[in-house]
Amino acid sequence: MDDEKLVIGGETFGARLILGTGGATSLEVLEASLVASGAEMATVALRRIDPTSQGSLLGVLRRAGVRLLPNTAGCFTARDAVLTAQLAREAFETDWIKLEVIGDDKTLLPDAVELLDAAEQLVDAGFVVLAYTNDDPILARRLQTLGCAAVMPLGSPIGSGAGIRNPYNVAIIAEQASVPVVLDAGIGTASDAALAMELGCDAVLLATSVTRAREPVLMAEAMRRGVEAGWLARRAGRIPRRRYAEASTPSEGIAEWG
Amino acid sequence: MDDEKLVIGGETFGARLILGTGGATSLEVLEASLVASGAEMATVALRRIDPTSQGSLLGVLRRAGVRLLPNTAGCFTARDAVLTAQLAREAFETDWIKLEVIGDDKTLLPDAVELLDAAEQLVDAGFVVLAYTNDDPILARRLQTLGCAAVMPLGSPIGSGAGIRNPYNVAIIAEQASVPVVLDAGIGTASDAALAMELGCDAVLLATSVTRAREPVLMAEAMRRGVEAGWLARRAGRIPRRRYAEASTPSEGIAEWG
Amino acid sequence: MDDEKLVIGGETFGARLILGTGGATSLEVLEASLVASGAEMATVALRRIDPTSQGSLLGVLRRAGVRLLPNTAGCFTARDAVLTAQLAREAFETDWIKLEVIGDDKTLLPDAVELLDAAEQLVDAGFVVLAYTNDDPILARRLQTLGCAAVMPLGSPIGSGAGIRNPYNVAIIAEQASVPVVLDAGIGTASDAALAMELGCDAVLLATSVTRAREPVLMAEAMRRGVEAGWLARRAGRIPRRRYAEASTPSEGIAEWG
Amino acid sequence: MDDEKLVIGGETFGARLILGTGGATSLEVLEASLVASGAEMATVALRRIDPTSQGSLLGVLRRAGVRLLPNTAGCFTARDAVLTAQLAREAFETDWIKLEVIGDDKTLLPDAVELLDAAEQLVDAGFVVLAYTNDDPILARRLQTLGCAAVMPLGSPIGSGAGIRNPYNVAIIAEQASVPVVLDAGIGTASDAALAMELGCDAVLLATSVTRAREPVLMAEAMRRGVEAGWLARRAGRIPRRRYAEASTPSEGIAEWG
Amino acid sequence: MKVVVNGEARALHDASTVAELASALDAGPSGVAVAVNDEVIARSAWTTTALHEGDRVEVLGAMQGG
Amino acid sequence: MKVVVNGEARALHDASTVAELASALDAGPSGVAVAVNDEVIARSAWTTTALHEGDRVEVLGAMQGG
Amino acid sequence: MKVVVNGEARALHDASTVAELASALDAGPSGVAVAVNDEVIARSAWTTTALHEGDRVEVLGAMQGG
Amino acid sequence: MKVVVNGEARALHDASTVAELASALDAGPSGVAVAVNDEVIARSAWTTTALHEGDRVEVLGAMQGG
Repeated sequence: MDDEKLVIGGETFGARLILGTGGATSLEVLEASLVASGAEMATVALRRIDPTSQGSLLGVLRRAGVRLLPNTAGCFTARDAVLTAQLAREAFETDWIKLEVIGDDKTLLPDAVELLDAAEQLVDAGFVVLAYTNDDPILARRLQTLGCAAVMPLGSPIGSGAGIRNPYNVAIIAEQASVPVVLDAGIGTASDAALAMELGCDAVLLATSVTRAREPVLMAEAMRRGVEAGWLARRAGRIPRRRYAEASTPSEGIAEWG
Repeated sequence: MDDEKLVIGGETFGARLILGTGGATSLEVLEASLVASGAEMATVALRRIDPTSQGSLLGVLRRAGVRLLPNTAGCFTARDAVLTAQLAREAFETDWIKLEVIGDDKTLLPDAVELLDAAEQLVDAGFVVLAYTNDDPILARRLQTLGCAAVMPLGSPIGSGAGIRNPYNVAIIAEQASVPVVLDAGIGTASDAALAMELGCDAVLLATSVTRAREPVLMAEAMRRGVEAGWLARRAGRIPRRRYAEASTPSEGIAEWG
Repeated sequence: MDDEKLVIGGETFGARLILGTGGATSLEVLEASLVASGAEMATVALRRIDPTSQGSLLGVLRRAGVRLLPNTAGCFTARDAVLTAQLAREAFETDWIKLEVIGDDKTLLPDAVELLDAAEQLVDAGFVVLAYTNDDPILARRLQTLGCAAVMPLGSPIGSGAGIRNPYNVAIIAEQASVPVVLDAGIGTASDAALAMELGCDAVLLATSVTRAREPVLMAEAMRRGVEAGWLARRAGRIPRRRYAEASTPSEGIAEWG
Repeated sequence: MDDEKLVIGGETFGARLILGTGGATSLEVLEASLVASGAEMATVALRRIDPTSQGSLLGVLRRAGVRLLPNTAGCFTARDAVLTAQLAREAFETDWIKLEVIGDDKTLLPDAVELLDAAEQLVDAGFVVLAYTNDDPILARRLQTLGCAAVMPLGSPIGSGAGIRNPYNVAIIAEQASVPVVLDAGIGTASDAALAMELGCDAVLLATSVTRAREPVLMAEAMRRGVEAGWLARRAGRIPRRRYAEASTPSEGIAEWG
Repeated sequence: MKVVVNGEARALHDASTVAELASALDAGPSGVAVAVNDEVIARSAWTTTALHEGDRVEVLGAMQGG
Repeated sequence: MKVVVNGEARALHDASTVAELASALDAGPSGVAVAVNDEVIARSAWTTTALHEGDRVEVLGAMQGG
Repeated sequence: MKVVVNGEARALHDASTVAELASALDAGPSGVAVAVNDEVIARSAWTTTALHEGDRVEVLGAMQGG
Repeated sequence: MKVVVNGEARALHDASTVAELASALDAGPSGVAVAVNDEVIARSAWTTTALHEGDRVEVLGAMQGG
């Protein structure tokens, strides 16, 4: 395994699980979840500062030693997303950005047009763009062609926990990609994370499924192993699916009774 | 986790993956797979001895320190299964038996009638019976009532790698069971194994998916982590599935642009 | 189509939809639903008479010209089912019986052991037995061997509207059967009914999905067409499923632009 | 039903099945399929004329009395699609166009960027645009906002017969649409067509599943009924899906035995 | 005498038959079946089948179901 | 003069029009469209549109598809 | 003078700078970014960027998300 | 005498025991079970169990499976 690390934007990661921080009920739980998850990168949002409670989130992330991945959550236009990315660069001193440009409040699904526009601007401005996208293989290819460092198709809507609704599209995206593919949204449980890797994804990004689980730290550990399991299984080369049985015990040499 | 061990027939197991040995291309690969899987129990079949090549399979299993679980694979009647179990007890000095009584060569699906008959005879004869069954909750309850030490519903036909075709039935069996439930047949890849545990199973038994994978040892490791992942995830309490999105990044405090 | 009628127990049916009468909110709605469904057979239960309101259900069924199919709903033992069938024969002057022997109040799933026992007794007593069974191919074969006139596997639990949870098993049952296979339980909507026929079933029996629909008569019509659609589609021989696209418009002769 | 006709581009259709003509093995079979399908609109492609065999396709379509719906199949750019649409208008004297702009030869999936560009140009040029799109709700909304007369999301890749891979997205598109939604691509069999309507689509467009079926005319009839069944079922209001059973036969009044 | 009809106690005059009970319950000429003490009584035997003290009688008819 | 019709070289007499070419190709009174050098030529302009050396002509008609 | 900071009106003394505002808000040495009238103000320019009557100022920091 | 061992005819000297047959087949000290005419012969009884003309003997050992 050591020789097959994940490389995004020129940087190497040992872990293939990326943790989103949204939804954690306390910083203590978040910190323990980060450790349990083994994640080496975690997202952070940019919001108006609250003088009464600032600072410690960054402290937690620094102590965990993870790379910050600011996001543009909540942006509906390329212009807002670009502005948010620029401010994130100022605030967190990183060129990395998880680009989200959504088209709808109810589904939080990406808007292809604004997303492509923002991606182009940000790549031109030197950002390392990890683009949250829907599961459209053609759109994913366009994002890659524009210079995104990773394409991050959804499995299902953000926070829905509905898993991977169209595994075929995710597999097609992974087959065609020359940059890392990160499954980003919809993971509900460990088997979803494993499946994402088996379909060909290079990593999994998830937040709600850990932070809002009944036991977030336990779920963080579950997700870590789920991602590892799926990654190993893909490399191990699974058996084909059959309609009927295929005996695992040979019938040769079976005893015969009178 | 330490305080929630798997107990079957009064015996405690740290591992929740049980390995079937059928299909391994060599004893060396089998041994390495056993180690990678972390299994503490492994199945073995009873066949006519081949004077040219006997003995070493048991050596491998003894070195791996696993409990032997002889099976009655290939039996179509209660009578053959009982006879096979008795011979296995003689040969391997164990009362444990994986009871398979199948009704069909093509599907290898269990025959409820012969299965119940054999289970009753074997329980009466002091065997620790782990009964391979289809995913029928009523049949599973009958097997439990007869005194089986574990019920082992299939996910899909033996060796098919088709995963868990009816997750609802498996979940119902697990909900109702007072003995351990082992998913036994049909697992194709790691996410299937994780799903089995998430559905409520206490363990997973698999053979073909490891032994006939392109890289069996890697797949054994994948399965181990998949089972752990699913087991942890179930205990962690997953988020509910939703139709629409649920923002993981709050919209409060979002910047407003002119 | 004319030359491929459904034959059960020596009797020929033009319609492949059988209507269960349970759940209808009024006899008027039931009568209209029967007409809209095109059904030629309908189930009826046997319950303690209510002196204030007897008689008219049979009137409705007679006016609709359908064959009565009494059921043994609510029976948990072979003995109760046989007794119920005998009483039904007295009451309705028919040897036909929909044999239900359930093992559980919550799932209403069939109990294989009691079901087989009852089926054998009823066949011996000259009944035309249509046996409600789970989706176990081996059990279905046993019922057929015992002399049942039809095997009726469930798609999912009675009244659940959950569709066909294991289409593979239903297809295997249909492939192997030499008597008609009737999908009986779990149909929720018209596409489920069509799917049942496409999987190889010879007919569909449903009640709740019509009687408890918002508009029962409309749904009865929908189900009729769904069954016809699936039956036609199966005979028409569907195209194979492909992972990728297959152009329906040829690329030959496409214009070329400068 | 009479009072709920399908209206596209101001025109009313009694049939909710639209037939694509690609793949038919002969014009005779195509003509019979058209009749059997009940379609009132059929697609036609524009290709270099073949002096040896022209003319009769239009004759078939005219005899069948269907509205012509030229397509832009094979176009990869907005420019080619617009040019093709203009030529189709000249050739077939219709403003109606099925707009396809694909991004990939293997998947034939739509390219959102070129598609939107072409749609805008064609709407501006007075065309009645029926836009073939992927199952992206945000893209569908954009097409609607541009003035497309219908949005036509795919179920799965053209000609794949893989059915509706992401029913959730199709349902979301239908919920949000103010113009007709036509499921256009991927239908394999009648239950798929019924499901499309149940999910909320207003019509179904299909070609390969009929023209390449073993018996195209029979399948055309199956598809007609499947669409009707799904349309009726949606209006009838299906029962909810349940995990467990819900008895259709009441337990009140059940006999009690000693 | 007392019998139990469809789960409820009922007083009948002595020497009542199944036919008389059925008639008292308004059971029509068809669509009804009777069991006494878990034995099916054929309609043809209703007039000749006497009921006895303590008999459990089930009188069953058609109901929507299935 | 030489033009390219539907991807194949074709010799035409000088001053040929689109209408003449269409006629030579047996294009019927409807169902056919023509583009010259990527410009659509309306049917009403066929008789007045002259072709020139090197013109790329597409003559398109109905085919099963979609 | 009056400015709008994070959506709320706030009175500042004349000639206030971004740096002074940030300090008043307890913004730490890192993790905070400022925009004035939709323009990003680099931290290096905070001390030299004066605020003016009516300016819309966004002062943003890290929050859990994504 | 002739017996059938694992489906194949085999000649044994008269008065052979199960133990002698097992030994001839190189059956080790464990991991092997024997049935004669569908009856399980416990290992402890191998030396005292004589074989007879026509006996069907199954000598079974461990094989990968399940």
